[in-house]
Amino acid sequence: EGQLRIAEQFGIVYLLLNVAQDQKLIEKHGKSEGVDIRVQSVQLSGGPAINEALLSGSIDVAGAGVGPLLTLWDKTRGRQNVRGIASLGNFPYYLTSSNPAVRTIADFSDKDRIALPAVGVSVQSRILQLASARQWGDSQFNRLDRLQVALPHPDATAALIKGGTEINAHFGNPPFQEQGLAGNPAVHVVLSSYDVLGGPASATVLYTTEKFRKENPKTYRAFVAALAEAAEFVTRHPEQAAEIYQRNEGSKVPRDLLLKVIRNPEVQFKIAPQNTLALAEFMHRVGAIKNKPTSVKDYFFDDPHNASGS
Amino acid sequence: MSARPDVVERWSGVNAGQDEARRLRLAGHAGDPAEVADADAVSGTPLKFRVARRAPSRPHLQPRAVGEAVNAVAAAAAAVAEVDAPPHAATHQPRLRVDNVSLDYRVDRRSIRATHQVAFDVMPGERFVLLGASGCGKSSLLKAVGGFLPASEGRILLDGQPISGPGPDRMAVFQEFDQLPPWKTVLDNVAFPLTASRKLDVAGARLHAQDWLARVGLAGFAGAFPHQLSGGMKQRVAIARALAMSPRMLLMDEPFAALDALTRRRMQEELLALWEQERFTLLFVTHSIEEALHVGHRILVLSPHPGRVRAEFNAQGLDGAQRLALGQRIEQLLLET
Amino acid sequence: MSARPDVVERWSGVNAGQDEARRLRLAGHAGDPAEVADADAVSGTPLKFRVARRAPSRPHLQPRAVGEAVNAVAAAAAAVAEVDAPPHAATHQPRLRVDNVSLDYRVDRRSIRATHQVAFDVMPGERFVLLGASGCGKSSLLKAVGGFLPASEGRILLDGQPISGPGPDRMAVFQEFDQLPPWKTVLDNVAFPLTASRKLDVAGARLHAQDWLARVGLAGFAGAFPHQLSGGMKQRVAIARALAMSPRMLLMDEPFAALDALTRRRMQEELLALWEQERFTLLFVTHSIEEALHVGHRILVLSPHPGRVRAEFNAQGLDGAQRLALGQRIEQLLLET
Amino acid sequence: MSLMAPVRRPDRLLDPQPYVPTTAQPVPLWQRLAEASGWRQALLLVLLAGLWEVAARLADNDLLLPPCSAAARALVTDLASGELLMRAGVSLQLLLQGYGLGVVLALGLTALATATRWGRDLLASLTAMFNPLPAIALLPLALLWFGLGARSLVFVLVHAVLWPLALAASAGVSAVPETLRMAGRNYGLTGPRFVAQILLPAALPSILSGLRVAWAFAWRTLIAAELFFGASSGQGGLGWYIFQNRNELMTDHVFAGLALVILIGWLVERLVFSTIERWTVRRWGMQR
Amino acid sequence: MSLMAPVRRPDRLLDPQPYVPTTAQPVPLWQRLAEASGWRQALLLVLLAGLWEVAARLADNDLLLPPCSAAARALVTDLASGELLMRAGVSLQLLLQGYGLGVVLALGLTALATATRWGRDLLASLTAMFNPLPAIALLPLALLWFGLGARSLVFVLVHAVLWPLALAASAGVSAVPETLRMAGRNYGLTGPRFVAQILLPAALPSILSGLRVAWAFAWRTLIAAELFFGASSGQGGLGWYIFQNRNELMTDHVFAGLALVILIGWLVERLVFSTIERWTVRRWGMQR
Ligand SMILES: Nc1ncnc2c1ncn2[C@@H]1O[C@H](COP(=O)(O)OP(=O)(O)OP(=O)(O)O)[C@@H](O)[C@H]1O
Ligand SMILES: Nc1ncnc2c1ncn2[C@@H]1O[C@H](COP(=O)(O)OP(=O)(O)OP(=O)(O)O)[C@@H](O)[C@H]1O
Ligand SMILES: [Mg+2]
Ligand SMILES: [Mg+2]
Repeated sequence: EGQLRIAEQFGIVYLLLNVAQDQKLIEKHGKSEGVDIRVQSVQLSGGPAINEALLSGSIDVAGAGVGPLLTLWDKTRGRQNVRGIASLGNFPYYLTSSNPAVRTIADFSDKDRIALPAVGVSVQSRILQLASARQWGDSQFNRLDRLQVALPHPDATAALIKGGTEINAHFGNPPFQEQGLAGNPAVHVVLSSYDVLGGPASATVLYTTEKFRKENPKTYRAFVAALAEAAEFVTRHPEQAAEIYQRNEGSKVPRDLLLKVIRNPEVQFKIAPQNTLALAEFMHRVGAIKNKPTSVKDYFFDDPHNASGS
Repeated sequence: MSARPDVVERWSGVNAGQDEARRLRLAGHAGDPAEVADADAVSGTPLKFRVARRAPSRPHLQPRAVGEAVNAVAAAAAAVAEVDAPPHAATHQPRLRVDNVSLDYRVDRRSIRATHQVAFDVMPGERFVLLGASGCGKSSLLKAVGGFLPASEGRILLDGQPISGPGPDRMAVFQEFDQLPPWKTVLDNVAFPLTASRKLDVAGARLHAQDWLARVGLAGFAGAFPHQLSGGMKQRVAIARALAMSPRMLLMDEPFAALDALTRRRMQEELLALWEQERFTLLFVTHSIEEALHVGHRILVLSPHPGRVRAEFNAQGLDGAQRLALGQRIEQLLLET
Repeated sequence: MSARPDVVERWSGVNAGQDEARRLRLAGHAGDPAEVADADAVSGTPLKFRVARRAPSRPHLQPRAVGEAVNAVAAAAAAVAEVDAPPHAATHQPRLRVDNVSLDYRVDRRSIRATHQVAFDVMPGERFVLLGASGCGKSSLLKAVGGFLPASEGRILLDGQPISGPGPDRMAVFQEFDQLPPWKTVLDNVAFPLTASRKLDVAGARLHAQDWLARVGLAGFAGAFPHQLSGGMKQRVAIARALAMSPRMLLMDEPFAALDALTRRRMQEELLALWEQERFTLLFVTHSIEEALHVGHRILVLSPHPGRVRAEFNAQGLDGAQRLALGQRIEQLLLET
Repeated sequence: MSLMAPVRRPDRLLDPQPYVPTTAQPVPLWQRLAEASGWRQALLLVLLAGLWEVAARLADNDLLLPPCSAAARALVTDLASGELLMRAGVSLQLLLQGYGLGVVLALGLTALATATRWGRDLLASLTAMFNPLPAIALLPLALLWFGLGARSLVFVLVHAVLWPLALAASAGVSAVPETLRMAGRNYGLTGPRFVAQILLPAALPSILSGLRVAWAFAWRTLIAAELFFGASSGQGGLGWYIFQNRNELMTDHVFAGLALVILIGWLVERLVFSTIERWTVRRWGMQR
Repeated sequence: MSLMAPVRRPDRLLDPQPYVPTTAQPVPLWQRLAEASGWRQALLLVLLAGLWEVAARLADNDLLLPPCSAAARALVTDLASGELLMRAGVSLQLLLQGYGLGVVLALGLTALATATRWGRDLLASLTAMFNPLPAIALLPLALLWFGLGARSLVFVLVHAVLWPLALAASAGVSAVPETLRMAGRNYGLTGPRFVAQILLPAALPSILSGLRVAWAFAWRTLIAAELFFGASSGQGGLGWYIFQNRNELMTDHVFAGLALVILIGWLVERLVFSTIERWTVRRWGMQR
């Protein structure tokens, strides 16, 4: 109680956390709960590193994609019982291509290469598999795997904008996809995660162990409240949010681009998880997770703010 | 074992010892002048630097010298006692006993014998020379006595105790040129064993080392590193290093082989002079019969590979003719096989 | 330059040469028996293994031997021409001319002089000995002639041409024991330069090397690696390696220093026998005056560090008394400074 | 003092002890066994496995550090299914290519460095500058020059192998004793022949240790780099296997993959490097 | 044949040439300059920068490979703003800790390996097994034992430094000539004193090359590991700087960071390793 160590990854999808910290929202809500909360945050790279940090007890709250949450939930069920706290908002993931011949995923040929963070296991890859399963049937869900290339977002974006390599498609995330689209007029959207998941969907989530939640109920509550306030803040003051992001991260990303991402009508800042079950069920179907999730409450904590989740 | 003594005097005992002693005292530190004269038949020129060498008083050695004096008194007392005792009582305990020692080297899966059942005794204060053909195992024997090479058969006893590894009581001069740590200057090379074996403190060791470097004619090279020296100079540093330690036992493996005649003679004189002072026991390998006769009290002749004892001769107190005869005798033996 | 000849016969010329030749022919390959007798005063025992050594016919050397014969004929023709010409015409062009050479080593920021303006000539087929105190720069001179050390002053000419780096025409035996590549067996060590310099093919080189190993008494160690040899054995391998090449010029730096008297004499005889066959030019460093007189046609005496020329003596065709006198003369010179 | 002069003893003359060299005096088996390091190393291996098991059980966090037994089970399963073998095969093949190329380049660079002063400075600068560069720095270059796939991996591997080996080899070459150099020059060897026949064999102890380090770093780099380049069309190697299982939190399989890396490392050490060492530098007395 | 016997020449006896050792005969300045490797290396550095510029302009892809000039500009900007210096300071501090600890452990392990047969086998097995392990393998252990933050980084750094240095040092120690060992033993040195006063100095050429390799690998590992162990509250080092700029596609800043790594590497080589080498092994004639 009174200590909160948060691990996040890099990027604008963690904007809510940035705002909550910058505005000292967590400390504020802690006071009203009657605890002095010391917030520490670390930036790590990659879902696995974050999961390991959480499992080793080095951090209390982890921020990562829905994919790592589902994996961790599945593996720790009956043990640490890791579940989600809240969503950090809905962001669309775009599959973009610079090959004019590619309009839908059915147009990919053997000459195309799709860059994404990790072949087969990343969220982007799962979404692409889900789309493939819809297109060609469940048995062919990994039909496009052989075109996939694991490449960090920055390198993939650079390759897409400037050409010169075999990579001509990228399943990215904000703000890389926006940069890609802005950097090269030939780049266009082939697939959006929202199309596949059935509407606006949570991209990144926060999660923790059952133990932490049980032992630190006040801190937990204060944290959730702070997130809710941050979401409200961002929706109301996008410019200020962008400023906070730039200041906090020491980011040199142009303000306009940030604002474009924040103001994107497809982007919504709300802490209730949305449209995650489709992905969860799919992952179970293809055997990536063993436990079958029946509702979002399985892998999110049963909190009021999650009640409306899907 | 067909031992046949070829010199009449067997146990010349105390009287002979006293004669010898008087002779030595007369000759002073320089050893027997007659000896020098006939060993270096070609020239009897007095060696210049002996005079110079005596000058430094070496005050830093005083504490030890006092101890030495006490020892000397004790030794004298023992010697007085000795007069009554049967002579062999005093000489019974050899400093070094090499007892049927065989030395083997492992090569791949076989083993190669370097020496085969070699036996000899070295008495305290004796200068003992090993002679033999190249490759007969002289260096191996020396290394075994130094504690570097285990005997595969037989025992090596030092004062009756089996040797248990190397130690600064048996300083060695090796045959190879690379025996000087290249990262120490010439001076430090000589001083290091003195400090390493805790004989002297650093300052004392350096003073003492400087003195010894002057004695081997390398005073001007104290600051040089070994790789800047010629072969003979390296060997002289090794000699200085060993002599500076004044060990109870000194092992020297062809120490003067790389030296020109003059330097060699100087080194021999230094060695003998130090022996006069310290009466250490010396095990000395050489391939020069002349040198063996000059340096040695006793000479052990080994037969070629693998080395076995061929003969052992007394070489002290011989006159010129006897010496010549012994030299020829040894040469004959070496040629034999 | 106060050159004063100490032997009456100056340019004894062709006649003297012929006398010398007859004398040598009489003595056979063994060199002058008288020479052997007084050099090794103590024993005139015939050396056993010379008889054995002549046995192998060395067929693999035939092609070269034919070429040699042709050369010999040409040489003979030249020699006939020489009879009429003034003697200095034939001897005017030295094989090696060391022309006021100074050698310096760089140490830190200073440079240290090893030899200072040394000048001498070595005629074709001459056996030239360098004598001097330890550290006077003999090895440095040899290395300079070998092309390993640049002269900081003066020139070194080989057949009138400045030397341009090392080469197999000047095979060297170094003073150090670590001159044998440790990754080659003894046999390969001897055979390698023969193939490396493309003198023989691999099979021929091995046969020839085997022959030479037998001559230095190491036939049984052909398969051993250098680290398994004693110091003297290593030096013998180096000697075999150099002699097997029968180079036009041979540089030897105290090659026999690590050998016992008997082995040393054998090696000397091998060297002289090979010289009789091949008439190479020999530059030989030793610190034994006796060896210098035995091996050398001419002897150069260097003064101590840094080495400068002190004297140069003729040493061929001396009778016993002259030889003794020269030896004493040289000794005197060496003691002088 | 004078009384301490040694007493004269009688001469003796012996017929030398007869010695018949017993032709093959093989070292007894037990002694050879006692000296063979294989069983001692195997024992240490088992001991380490035991330590792992204990540490894991104490930590009791099998998603983070599974016990050795779990990893062993996973290892056996995946070995039996052939997956691990296939993946190890893919990795090894790449590894050998990159390693081979790296070794050739390193020795070439070393040869250059021994030949000229400029070469020496070039090697010194290049290693000082490029050796500390992490693989990320190379990623864009590899993408641009070699594209995706094996060639980029080989490029990254060469980077891992080249510098440490070149450093070790050139240090070894600089430490070759002067006398040996002179002997080689004396044979008339120059240029590449001199390097190949004198300097490299004489520097072999250093080169061997460089080869060992380079081998290890090639593995490290490969496993890290396969994430980026390895896995188009399911052909990933061990690195891919480890990465994928890590992503799916199949920690026992991750450790099975790592254990295979360890095993391969140990086998290569025993079968290749130790053997080379025994047959060369040890046999030649250049190393104990 | 016999006519080829050399003709007798007259003897000569000279008063030796007087030689007065000109006390300090300093080597001329231009010669010292010509031999100093500094300017040659600097020239090579400039040349490499030129090559980079050309390659970048040819590739014309400033997001993947910006030209040298752009990186230089970014470098100057960020150096001036103090950011790079701060980050480099953070990294260097960690690096030195890990490096120091690794060196101590490596030398200790080497000493152990020289002392006993078990120690030797232990070192051989440990290096063969752990050296190829990528840092991922250590992450869980580091997390379990040390948590997030500097201590884990130091642990990973030690892993990077320990094995290559131990390998190089023990190879160097095994190659110490027998005679030198005997000389040391003869002084009565045993155990740690023998190792410290004889074996380590004698193995210094190998150890130095091991130190160089270890230094480079420490850098590589640090920059890669900073991503895993992250930056708390903006306190990341150079690795984090590179990662962040890469994420924002500020490729020129990425290369500015890498250039700083290169520069530091080169400076350390010139100021530390070269100097040590010149003052020890070169001066002692153990290395040319
Ligand atoms: N390290 C070794 N490994 C194998 N055999 C060795 C080793 N050292 C010496 N030998 C062998 O042991 C025998 C004796 O060698 P040792 O060095 O003792 O001879 P030595 O009498 O000193 O000869 P020299 O007068 O030539 O120095 C030789 O036959 C040699 O081959
Ligand atoms: N590598 C070197 N660096 C610096 N000085 C050296 C080097 N080698 C030799 N010297 C110096 O040059 C001088 C001559 O050495 P050199 O080896 O030629 O002597 P040498 O006549 O062969 O002596 P020795 O008979 O002892 O072998 C010595 O004073 C020595 O200190
Ligand atoms: Mg010997
Ligand atoms: Mg010399």
